[in-house]
Amino acid sequence: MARIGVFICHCGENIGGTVDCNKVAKSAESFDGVVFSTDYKYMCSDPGQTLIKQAIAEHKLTGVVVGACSPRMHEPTFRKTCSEAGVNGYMCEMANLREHCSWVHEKGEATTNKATDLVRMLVGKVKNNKPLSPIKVPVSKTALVIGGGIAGIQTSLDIANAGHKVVLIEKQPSIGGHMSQLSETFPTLDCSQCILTPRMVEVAQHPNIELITYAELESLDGFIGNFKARIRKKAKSIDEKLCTGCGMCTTKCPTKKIPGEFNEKLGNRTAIYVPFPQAVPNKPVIDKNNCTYYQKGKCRICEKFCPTQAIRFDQPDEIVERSIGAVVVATGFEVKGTDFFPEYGYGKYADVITGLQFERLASASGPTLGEIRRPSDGKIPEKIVFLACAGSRDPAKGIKYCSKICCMYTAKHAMLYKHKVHHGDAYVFYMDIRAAGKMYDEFTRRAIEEDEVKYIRGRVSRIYEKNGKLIVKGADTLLGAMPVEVEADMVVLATASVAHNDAADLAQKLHVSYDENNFFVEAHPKLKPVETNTAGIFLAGACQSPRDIPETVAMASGAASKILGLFSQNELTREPVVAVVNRAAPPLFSTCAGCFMCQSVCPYQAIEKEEIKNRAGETIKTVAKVNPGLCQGCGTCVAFCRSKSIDIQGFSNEQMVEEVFALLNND
Amino acid sequence: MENNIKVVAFVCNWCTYAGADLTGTSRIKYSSDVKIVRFPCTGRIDFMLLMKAFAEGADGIIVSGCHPNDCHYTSGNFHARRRWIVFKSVLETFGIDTRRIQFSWVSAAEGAKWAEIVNTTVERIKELGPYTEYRELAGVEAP
Amino acid sequence: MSKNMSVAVYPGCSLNGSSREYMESLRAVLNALEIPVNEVDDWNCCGASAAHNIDQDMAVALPSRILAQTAKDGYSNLLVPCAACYNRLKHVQQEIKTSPEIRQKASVLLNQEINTPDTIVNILEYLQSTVMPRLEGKTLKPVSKKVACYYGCLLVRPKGISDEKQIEDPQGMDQIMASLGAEPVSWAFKTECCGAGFSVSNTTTVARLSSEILIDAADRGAEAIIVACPMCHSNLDMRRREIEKYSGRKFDIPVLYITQAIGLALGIPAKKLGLQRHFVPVKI
Amino acid sequence: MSHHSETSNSFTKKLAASTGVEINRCYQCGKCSAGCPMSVEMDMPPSLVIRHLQTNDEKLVQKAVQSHAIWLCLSCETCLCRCPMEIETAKVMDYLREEALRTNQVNPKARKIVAFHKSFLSSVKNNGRLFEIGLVLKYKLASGDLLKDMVLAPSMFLKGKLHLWPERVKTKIKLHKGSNTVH
Ligand SMILES: Cc1cc2nc3c(=O)[nH]c(=O)nc-3n(C[C@H](O)[C@H](O)[C@H](O)COP(=O)(O)OP(=O)(O)OC[C@H]3O[C@@H](n4cnc5c(N)ncnc54)[C@H](O)[C@@H]3O)c2cc1C
Ligand SMILES: Cc1cc2nc3c(=O)[nH]c(=O)nc-3n(C[C@H](O)[C@H](O)[C@H](O)COP(=O)(O)OP(=O)(O)OC[C@H]3O[C@@H](n4cnc5c(N)ncnc54)[C@H](O)[C@@H]3O)c2cc1C
Ligand code: SF4
Ligand code: SF4
Ligand code: SF4
Ligand code: SF4
Ligand code: SF4
Ligand code: SF4
Ligand code: SF4
Ligand code: SF4
Repeated sequence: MARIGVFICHCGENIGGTVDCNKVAKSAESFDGVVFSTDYKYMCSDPGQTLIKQAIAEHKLTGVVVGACSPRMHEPTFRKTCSEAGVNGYMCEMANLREHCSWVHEKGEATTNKATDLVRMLVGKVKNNKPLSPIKVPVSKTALVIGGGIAGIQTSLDIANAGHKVVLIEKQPSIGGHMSQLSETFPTLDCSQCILTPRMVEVAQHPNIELITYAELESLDGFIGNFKARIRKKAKSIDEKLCTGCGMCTTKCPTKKIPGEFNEKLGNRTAIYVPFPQAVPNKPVIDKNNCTYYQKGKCRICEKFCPTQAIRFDQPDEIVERSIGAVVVATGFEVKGTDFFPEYGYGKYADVITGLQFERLASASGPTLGEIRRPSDGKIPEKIVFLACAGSRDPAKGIKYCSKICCMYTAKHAMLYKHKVHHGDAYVFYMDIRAAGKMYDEFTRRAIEEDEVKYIRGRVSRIYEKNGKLIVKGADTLLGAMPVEVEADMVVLATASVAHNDAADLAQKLHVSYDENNFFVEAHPKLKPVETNTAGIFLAGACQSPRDIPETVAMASGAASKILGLFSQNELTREPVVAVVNRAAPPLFSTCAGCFMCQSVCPYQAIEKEEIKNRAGETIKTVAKVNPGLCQGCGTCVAFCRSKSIDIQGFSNEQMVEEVFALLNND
Repeated sequence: MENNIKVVAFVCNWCTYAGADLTGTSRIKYSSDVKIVRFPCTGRIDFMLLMKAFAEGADGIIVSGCHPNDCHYTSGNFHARRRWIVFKSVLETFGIDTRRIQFSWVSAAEGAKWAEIVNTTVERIKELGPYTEYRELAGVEAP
Repeated sequence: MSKNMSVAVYPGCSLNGSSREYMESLRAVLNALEIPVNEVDDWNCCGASAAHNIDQDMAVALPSRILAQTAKDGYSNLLVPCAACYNRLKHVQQEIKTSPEIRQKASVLLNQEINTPDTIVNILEYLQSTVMPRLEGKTLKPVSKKVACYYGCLLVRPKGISDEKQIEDPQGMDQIMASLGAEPVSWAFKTECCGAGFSVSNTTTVARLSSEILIDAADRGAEAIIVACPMCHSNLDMRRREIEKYSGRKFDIPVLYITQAIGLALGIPAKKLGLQRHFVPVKI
Repeated sequence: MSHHSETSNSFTKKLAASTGVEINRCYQCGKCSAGCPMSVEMDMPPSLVIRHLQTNDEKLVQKAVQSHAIWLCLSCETCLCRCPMEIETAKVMDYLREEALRTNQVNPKARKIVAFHKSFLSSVKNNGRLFEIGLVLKYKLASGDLLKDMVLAPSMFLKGKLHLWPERVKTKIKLHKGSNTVH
């Protein structure tokens, strides 16, 4: 006979302010199976846990129900408490009196009654709980890192330096991400490539890192510690082993007018190309969509000039498979938003550019070799206007959220401009200056105070061209919303940082969640910022939300440390919430009818066939069997099995029926 | 009587349960006539259990899980949905009032949506009143 | 054509009075293409900006009666050539469709049941859907001029109610003019406000706003400005002297209604298109 | 202190109930003022009008009601088209103008504009349609703006742009008031 203890938590005023906890505890005393019931101010505190342990000992409890916060918060806490007191942790359940009751209902009898019902339900369930023990599975100690921006680079190096294998895949021909495009970086104004390039090279040369560029994840199966990744290596049309990176092909390729991605279309590249001089790996790929040979069947000039005969026009895409223990998603972000605003004339006026384009103009390796020259006629702009929040914080036309990095990079751009064009005038139209970071506010103040950048608080309504000038119509809200017109030579839009448009696809391949803006969702906004809700998959960098380099790197190292924690064990222990097919004594062996409906619906291929043999070794019955390493405990099989032969531990048929009945029979 | 209706919510652990937690953390109020039962996944939910719940005195039921493609277990919600389509037609042939079952998707980010679904369902069930017909039909005494 | 398939036209006061050449040219074009013109029976003034400026009851009642008159005769489409009337009627139609209270208010105010035609189209939508296809295969006298297509503020707004997708850079009129052989200039004041209803009460403002428009059109080499709104027309044409005084510049750019331009292309005589009514002479 | 007070019958709530416009969503970016064709002439550009109303402070709300700006607004809707929060400022202006008329607080500088609107409406009320000569006459008398535009009138007449006699709508339009009480 079950001996159940009920513990009702006040959570200070959080529950106690709305629910009469004492009354709930009193009512619980009369529930079938309950031998002890009490309430306490903070159950998760040390004294609270001690109280539970003492009650277990004193009343010889076999099961525990804690009526407190969400089990998503403290279930592990109380299960641990119980097992420390000698009761199997899985004999403890939580009734959610806070998130599902006191916080969502008004104070009063109805709410207290609901709380009592919730406790009764869980008491009903616990009566049918069985002691379970955690499952152990082996771990493949190789990490898959998706995305080779600074986030992916940092994570890979951290894991590899700790002695574990890393497979780093990058969609583009080179790693480096957005950071490789930046000129100088706030808040220190150090040269981006100078700090990034050595790390890129380190990645390429690290014995523990397998770098696969021009590649994308095809699929990911399995579970934490035991994933199988299938990776599509897109055909580069060169034999990387033969290619020496001499660059002969790229100089000879006659197709030279393709707007280059790396220079944000401010410069051109060839059809066979290395995205930028410091690219890693420094070997070209052929862009099939623009290559004359692929499109029209003629040319092959690169092939003729290649000294090592490395060109392979017939190279197919290749699929490679790797066994993976954990995954880091580090796919970063995109800038977008120029098309949100026809009133700003991006695309119509050549001298209205994006912040990323400005980075290329300011970069010593960029199309103007670091001189700020406007795209239309190459003149040095005497008057430049920066628009902050161009697409961000704009539910009507752009995105709702703040892109977080643009206040800082706009201040940086204005400063870089002033440092390069001393006599020039720089204006920034802004709404708020969001510069909360170490030395960040000082940085933006320096732009205003020392470099005399003219900050005007107000959004711009319209930009139009008049006699070769860009007329920027704004308002100064600090001067009573006075209209302001600036005749500018160039305008830079701090466009919004958004998720990649294929982020949702990737999320679905990985079975991780993504938010309404297609950014990947962390497991907990404060306490699990680098984890996802899927065990073994972690996040780093701007794929989770817009962030700058310092935050990206911190997050990347955080994700690496989580993986190192995982790889420090040879075996993983997992929740024993898995399905089992019943077994019985001969001649029945199992009620399983061998229909394998369960097998066809299991998303994890966890159900196998087991042949039951007699002494003579003849098969007398084929029944289902669950591989507990693969089973993730979704329970789909249970709902499908007509003979009720498969059940799931922790959420068994008996438990669920009892829980529902306990609720309904409350009169 | 009318006010004393019972709505049981069968929800998945990853999306809707977490969404309902968010309703709580956001302090959005909703009707207390709904009680949540946590399942690992909507795929786990056996529709016979819904029938049992009606027989035992439930007046309305909410089944809610992750959005299509967002299922924590890849496809559990998809199976649940498919099963529900088949099941619904069965229920209807038996004369069971499917307006009493609300099927929905609530993600972990949709705290406000959860409150809205609870409130509209409770309102509808209140209009329909206690489900005595079913209990008579099923030969169960109305509580 | 059955009545509910056909379009009713609401001329409004301007097209009946100070901008009668707009209606004349519309009629002339439609006659030439054998498209019947049905005026809304016993129509009234829409109240223009005065009503919604100072009398919210009138602002609802006047347009509601027009809509009801249209629906009463079984028309499901209403063509409103005047951009200002179009804007008012669209607003009120939207309100009637979405708010039972407003519909109720209108029906109490007018003491009659209020129905509305399904769609209200402005001149550009109408020309593009109905008139332009009928020009195909016709020999046109090309309007070989550089033109600035001026939409004004009301034709493409209100946002969310108007069906115009590119409210910042509308293209409809440019497309029509290009197909008539004209060369539409790319300019920056397509949808800037000309001063609209201040034509009488605040002429300095009209001069200030309209001169910006004329200056940009002139600087881009436009030989004519094409409009689709009687207020735009009267501000840019009738108020030309004030504009010149205000800006200190002379402009001989004529202002034509889009319907007049189509009429010219169809070879309709200038007089039938009402060109003689303009203040700034139109030299063809 | 009444500044920024939030009561259930606050001005912002009243405004929202009557026009559907929720001005607390306005975050004072100033984009409306930047694009408004009239803001250079306004004593209070549109975003500042909204700011006054947001305070819910009686004095500041009155200041907006008494402003010249609300009469200068042309309802061109440039503000709405570009507002990141889709605030329907033109509707707010309509509301404030009616409020100013109702409570006799029309800004003295707006006399001519109001006179024009009134003359216009009265012409429409009498005839159902606009009678332009009648309108101009009535407006001139009301505004005292006797000579201006009289130069235009004869030439307009010659160009056939003016009717000598009013055209009337067959069925007289009569508003059945008291309808405001209908929910
Ligand atoms: C104009 C501008 C200026 C900036 N200036 C500064 C500054 O001065 N200081 C600062 O700290 N920060 C600055 N930043 C922010 C900085 O760029 C980011 O913090 C940083 O790039 C984020 O790194 P990441 O690795 O997360 O993403 P990314 O740099 O975007 O890298 C992601 C990588 O993943 C790859 N990838 C994407 N999808 C896939 C896929 N499906 N499979 C495989 N690979 C994929 C991409 O090709 C890319 O290489 C600036 C940003 C901008 C836009
Ligand atoms: C008013 C206020 C409200 C906030 N609200 C929020 C919020 O709503 N959400 C949010 O995310 N964040 C909030 N924060 C921020 C949050 O408090 C901090 O982010 C967080 O506490 C930082 O944690 P920490 O461990 O780094 O530092 P701390 O919390 O300061 O902990 C440092 C610990 O180290 C101990 N210590 C110090 N020196 C020594 C020493 N020499 N030897 C040994 N021990 C030492 C201290 O006693 C202390 O226990 C708030 C902060 C404040 C001030
Ligand atoms: S157990 Fe949960 S409800 Fe109780 S005090 Fe701790 S957090 Fe609060
Ligand atoms: S020419 Fe040949 S070896 Fe040289 S970079 Fe090109 S492919 Fe490589
Ligand atoms: S074959 Fe293609 S890549 Fe090679 S040189 Fe010709 S165009 Fe360039
Ligand atoms: S970081 Fe600054 S510029 Fe960027 S969206 Fe936020 S407030 Fe606007
Ligand atoms: S569905 Fe049930 S009976 Fe069928 S194979 Fe699976 S466990 Fe056996
Ligand atoms: S519970 Fe069943 S369906 Fe789900 S993973 Fe386990 S075996 Fe597969
Ligand atoms: S544009 Fe909109 S949000 Fe900005 S100040 Fe004007 S009304 Fe407010
Ligand atoms: S509607 Fe009024 S406030 Fe808005 S932009 Fe036009 S004139 Fe200005």
